[in-house]
Amino acid sequence: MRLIDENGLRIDGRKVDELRPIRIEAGVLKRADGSAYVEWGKNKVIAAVYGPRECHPRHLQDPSKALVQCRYNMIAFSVMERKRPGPDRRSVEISKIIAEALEYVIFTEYFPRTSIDVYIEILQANAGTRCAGLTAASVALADAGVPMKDLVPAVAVGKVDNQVVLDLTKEEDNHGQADLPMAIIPRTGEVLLMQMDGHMTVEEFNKAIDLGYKACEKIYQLQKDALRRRYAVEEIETFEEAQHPQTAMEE
Amino acid sequence: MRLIDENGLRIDGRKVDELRPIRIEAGVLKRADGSAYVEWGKNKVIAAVYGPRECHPRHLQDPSKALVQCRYNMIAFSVMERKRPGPDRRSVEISKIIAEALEYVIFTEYFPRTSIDVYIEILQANAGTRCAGLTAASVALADAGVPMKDLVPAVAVGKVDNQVVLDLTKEEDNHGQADLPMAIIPRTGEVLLMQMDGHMTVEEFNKAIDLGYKACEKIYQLQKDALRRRYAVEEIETFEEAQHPQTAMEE
Amino acid sequence: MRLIDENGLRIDGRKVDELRPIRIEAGVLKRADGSAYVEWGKNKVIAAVYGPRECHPRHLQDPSKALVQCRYNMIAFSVMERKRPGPDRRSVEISKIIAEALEYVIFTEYFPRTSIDVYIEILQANAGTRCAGLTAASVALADAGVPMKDLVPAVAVGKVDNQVVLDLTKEEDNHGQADLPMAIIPRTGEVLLMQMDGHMTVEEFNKAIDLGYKACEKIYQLQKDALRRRYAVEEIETFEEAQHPQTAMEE
Amino acid sequence: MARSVMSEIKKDHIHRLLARGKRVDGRNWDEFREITIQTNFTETAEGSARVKLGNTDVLVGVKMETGIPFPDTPDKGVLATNAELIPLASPTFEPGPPDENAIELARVVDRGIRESEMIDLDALCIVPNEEVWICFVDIYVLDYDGNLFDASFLGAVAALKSTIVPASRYGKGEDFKLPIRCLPMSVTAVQIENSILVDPTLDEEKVAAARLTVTTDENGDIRAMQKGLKGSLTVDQIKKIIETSQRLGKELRKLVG
Amino acid sequence: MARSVMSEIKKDHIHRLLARGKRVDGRNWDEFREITIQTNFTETAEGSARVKLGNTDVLVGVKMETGIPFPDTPDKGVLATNAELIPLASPTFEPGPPDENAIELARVVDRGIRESEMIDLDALCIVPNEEVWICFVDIYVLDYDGNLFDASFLGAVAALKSTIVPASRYGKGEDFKLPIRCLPMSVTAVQIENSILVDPTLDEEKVAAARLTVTTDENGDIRAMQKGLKGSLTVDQIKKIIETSQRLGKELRKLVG
Amino acid sequence: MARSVMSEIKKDHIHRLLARGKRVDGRNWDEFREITIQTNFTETAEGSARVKLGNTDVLVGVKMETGIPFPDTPDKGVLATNAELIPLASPTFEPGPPDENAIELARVVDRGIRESEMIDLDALCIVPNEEVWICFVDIYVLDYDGNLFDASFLGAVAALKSTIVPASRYGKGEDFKLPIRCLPMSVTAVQIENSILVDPTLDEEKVAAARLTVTTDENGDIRAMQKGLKGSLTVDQIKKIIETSQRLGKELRKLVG
Repeated sequence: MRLIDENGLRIDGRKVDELRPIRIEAGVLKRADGSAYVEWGKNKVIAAVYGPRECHPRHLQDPSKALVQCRYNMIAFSVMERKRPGPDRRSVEISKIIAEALEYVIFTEYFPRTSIDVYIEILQANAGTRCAGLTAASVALADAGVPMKDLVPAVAVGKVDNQVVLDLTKEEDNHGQADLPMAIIPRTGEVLLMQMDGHMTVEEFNKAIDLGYKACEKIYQLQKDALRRRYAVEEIETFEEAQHPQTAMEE
Repeated sequence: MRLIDENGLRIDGRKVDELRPIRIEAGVLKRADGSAYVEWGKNKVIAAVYGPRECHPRHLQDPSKALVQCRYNMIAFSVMERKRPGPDRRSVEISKIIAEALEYVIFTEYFPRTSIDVYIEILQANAGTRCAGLTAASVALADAGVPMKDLVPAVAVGKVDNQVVLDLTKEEDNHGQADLPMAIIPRTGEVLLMQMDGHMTVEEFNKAIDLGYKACEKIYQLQKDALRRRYAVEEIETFEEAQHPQTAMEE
Repeated sequence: MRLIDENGLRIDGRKVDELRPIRIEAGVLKRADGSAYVEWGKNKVIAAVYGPRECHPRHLQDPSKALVQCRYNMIAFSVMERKRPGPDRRSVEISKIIAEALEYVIFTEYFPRTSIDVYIEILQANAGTRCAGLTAASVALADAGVPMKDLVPAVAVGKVDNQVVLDLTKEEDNHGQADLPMAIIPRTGEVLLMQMDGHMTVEEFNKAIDLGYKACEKIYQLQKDALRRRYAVEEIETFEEAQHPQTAMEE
Repeated sequence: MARSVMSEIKKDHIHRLLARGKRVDGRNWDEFREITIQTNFTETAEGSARVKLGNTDVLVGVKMETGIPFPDTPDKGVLATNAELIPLASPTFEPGPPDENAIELARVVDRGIRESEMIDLDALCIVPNEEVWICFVDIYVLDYDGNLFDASFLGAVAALKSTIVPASRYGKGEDFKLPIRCLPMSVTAVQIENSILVDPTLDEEKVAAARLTVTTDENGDIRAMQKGLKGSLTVDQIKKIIETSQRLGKELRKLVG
Repeated sequence: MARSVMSEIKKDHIHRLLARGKRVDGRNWDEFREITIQTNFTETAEGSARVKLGNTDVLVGVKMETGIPFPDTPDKGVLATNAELIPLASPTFEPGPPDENAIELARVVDRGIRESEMIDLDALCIVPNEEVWICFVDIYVLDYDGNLFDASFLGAVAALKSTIVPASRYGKGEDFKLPIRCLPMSVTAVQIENSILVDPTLDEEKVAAARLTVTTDENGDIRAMQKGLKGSLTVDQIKKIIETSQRLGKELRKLVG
Repeated sequence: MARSVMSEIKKDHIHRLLARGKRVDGRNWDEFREITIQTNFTETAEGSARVKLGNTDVLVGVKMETGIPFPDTPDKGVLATNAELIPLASPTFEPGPPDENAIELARVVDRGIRESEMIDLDALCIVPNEEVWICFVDIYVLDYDGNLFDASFLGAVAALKSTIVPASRYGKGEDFKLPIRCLPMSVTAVQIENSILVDPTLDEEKVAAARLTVTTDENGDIRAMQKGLKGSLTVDQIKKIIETSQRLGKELRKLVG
């Protein structure tokens, strides 16, 4: 199966260093303290944040900082073969590494004994859902007003037909040679999430990292744009909201 | 299938009242508060003790004494047919009767509100694992410095080819007529653990009990020897340990 | 399959508005604070009440009233095809709606921070078990001395061979057209439980409700009779009980 | 939901308005909130619908698989309905397997679809006794502001109506539309101090004494009912809700039809 | 049962009476409480028995199904025993899957039946390697006043003895009585301050140091034993309990035979 | 591990030494602890290895069974990796099904074996679409003193290399050595205040900001990576760890080869 044609174009017409179309919307849910929706190629992802709120069960409370918990979940019909509801081993691992990545950027020491809960639901999946989910989650955290060092853009780089390629689709992932999801802090360039499986030489790895950084910068802009749009809208709505204020604390 | 030959010898060459080779080693793990390793024929068993330590969850705390908990577990590849990880009904029952037997010899009233946790892992199984496990557990308790009335040697007696026979192997157990695991307190002769399944007349039972007592005395010596060796070694190591002391409480 | 013959009689010889034979006995268990046994046609149901007692886990405690919890359960051999032990989705739903119905008649505000636990075990099932269970449960509550607005009789009405029919058997339920379980407060006529599945016109529904009310009145009498018999017996036993008093609090 | 507590101020507000025949959001007692239905939201599903009922947001998807029929219905397809109250949708929803609220929701939706015979299950038989289509209806609540029953039911009906059975993917001939025989509709109302309110918001549900869901078919016949919450209804209230369900069901049906 | 606490007064009472060789309810040390056995209690079971042992009340049912044999016994039926300590029976029983107490109970009953070869499992083979009868023995404790081991074992034996294998329902020929080869009996005693008491009540179990259950067959041979509780027995005590089990087993057998 | 707390004194000690370029146990930053590998530890396994990495002690076993292939790889054997952090090994490990730490460990080891194509899964096909060999790799941690990733990976590689497929026991011809194509090696390092330390002890892991595991093959190519812990790495640090993994991987390979 040939995934890149003689003109260097991929099955969906993209160049090797081109992202799929990405749309980010902040503040899409009423009940959550913060939320974001991301459409990324054929991925559809929604993220919600609750907290800082009282941490249950209590024995998990940390007197020095907030606990950051994450649940990444694929809904039953987000993939071609129906996924039985409930966490599988893959989603447990992804939840763990996303929580670890987010904890670093949140000023958790401001909110001792609380928990900050991040929920990521994959409504439609087409490769790259952990990166789309993490991208959405940091926007949702900002939407919830949780103080952070920076937003966290994420993207997967891969290897297909012996070429290093940005942002694999499901087809490319299935028939490709390597997958390397990564997330960074744009302001400092630090790497927060990195996994790899497949086969890459060190040279290919170095090239992949470069591609990933450039893409993360673009995604970072989209994240900021989404929050700016949300903020602009909010100013208009503020008066109305003030009439019947409702906070999560009241629930 | 003939399990005892015309000379009264068993498939592995033992006499009917002969134990398999037993090797006991105390203090084999660094992290646990006490531990022991037992090789008993083709059985390989490791036991660890944690505690007395804070009892979780709290509602299990007993204000008058320590709670003794035991987990007996066979690892996945300890038997020919892979055992799916996690407790099955057999291991739940064995854990219960081992905990009950150990509770009687521990001075639990010295440590109110704490728990003393005994973990027994069967690394390789060949009949008699509960007895090997209990034998290892009481050595591990002593290694942990938990005050006890006595050590608890245990052994299974059985019936094979219409004869009462000591310390069955897996083959003898599978094709035998009865199995009778027992554990005693050597100093007083009290019975702490006793189960039986199969078919025994009362006369055979009486003979079996006698065989079991004699074997328990031998196992008791091996337990004490293991602790003496451990103690001797420890004296040598003491100085070094004092340089970087490390206790479970710090974890 | 014909379920009503030319004389308007059903397979078991009943008329369309006739109940199956019902026998109610209060106070059938020693350990429970209150109990009742109901035989209703081929249904055999036992209900027990514990409480008001301390509510576990604590975070479920309500400082303003008692928590009413219910567990409806069919035992493994209560149906022709063995039911695997443990709650299935059907029994979770039934437990919920029975608990909701009972909560309304109990003066829960008298017992803040406690729980009142109702256990219903279906020992033999033949359609109408949730109604028989709720009928038994309110008698068990009265037997436990829990103050209530009223007893709660329950019955199912249904539709069979295009006729509205009272108190379906398993055969009628399996081949019938509709099932409508209901429970009322006889003193006020309020409806506490109502479910329906099948196909009914509004006229049929109105007719069904009327049938159900009349039947509930009869069941209400049987409930009161059972408690009167229990009370009469208790007076005789009182002296003896006083010799060795035993309350649930002591356990 | 046991742990959800409401400020006394908000409760009083609802009660005071109701005493004057009004609702907090200005609706009539028999008025639904604004409804939007987006079908084919999820491409990976054989059918799907996202329903917004005011601020309540529910996504329902249908997946079709082949499998073995139940022994007592060897020539019928299988309907399996599941609901997930994911913690994303509300601070009172907890992770884990469906609790009693999720199970009740799934079972009430399932009964409405099953008892109205909406799906022609006979047409979903491939080989009697051996292989049939299994129709999984999965309900995900994304944002919870009351009346999950109607939002989920509307989503399920719309998702099923849009479902294409992927027969070719399974080597079972050409794809075909899921055979639908009718469009049942469910209408839910609550009783608060003897007032009846259709399509309750979350705040209204919290102060409500009783809830009744009535599912009717195109003829106005009753196909399923479920009373809920820890309070009572009078027979007259039940009859009023049934009548309302028949009437509003017709309006709702137009949104899907 | 870990959380069950007993008043000190009641404990002292038991101890003081024992010191004078007496039991709270006036029984001799080797005397069972009143026993009633009602077979065929549940029509939906293939066999059943409700046993009352004083205030202890246990219902045991047998269901027969066809299934695949275990690979190592391809020509034998399967016995599966389960016990449920349902919360209806005691304030110390909690809902949920069987805990260690329920598992121990089920396994001890199972061993007594299995090791005595009470059921002719060979006769429960339908087609070797392919299809055999599976015999489910389900124990439900309804009222808990001690000595669940003997009440359950008696119930299991009586239920099995009354069992009709429903072969015709499964298209496997005519119904037949479950083939029974013998009637094993279990007798349980506890040790309290070196006294041995047969058939302990719940209060006696709570103050007991050790428990021993001995299952014997018609010849008085031992088929299964289980020591329990957090205390010890001497060999002489064990021998005394074995002898008592043989003797009382004969009496119990008459109740079932 | 969330509950594990470390004395401030110990933390300071590590930090102070690191500031002077030293480790508590005197090792260089790129130095492994003493390693011992005992293969064929467990006779009941088809292959096994007990690995001690300093005080970390891990037992890995391989069991081979026949089973059905995955539909998307009908002509390949199946690899299934599981890790158990049993409470015997650490006061912070709790009984119960694998938690997120155990699952991450198993999945990272699995990826290293799978992505390096160490096992020739094609050679484990018996009948395409019907029957293949399933290779279970079970990791048991016996004593936990840090760097479970490398100890487990080394154990898995050594156990697999020693595995004999028990074909004769399953009536599938003669036994044969599990076909191995290469020996991948994993090297793990942590970042503590911008120092990189290979093969961290438990104390070092507790103060570490970030962890990176890099699995390389015999050509030095990267086959799997996993960043962990709640901190960050710079790209230069990542590149340094990759280079170190290539270099030390060669040394480790000699221990197994």
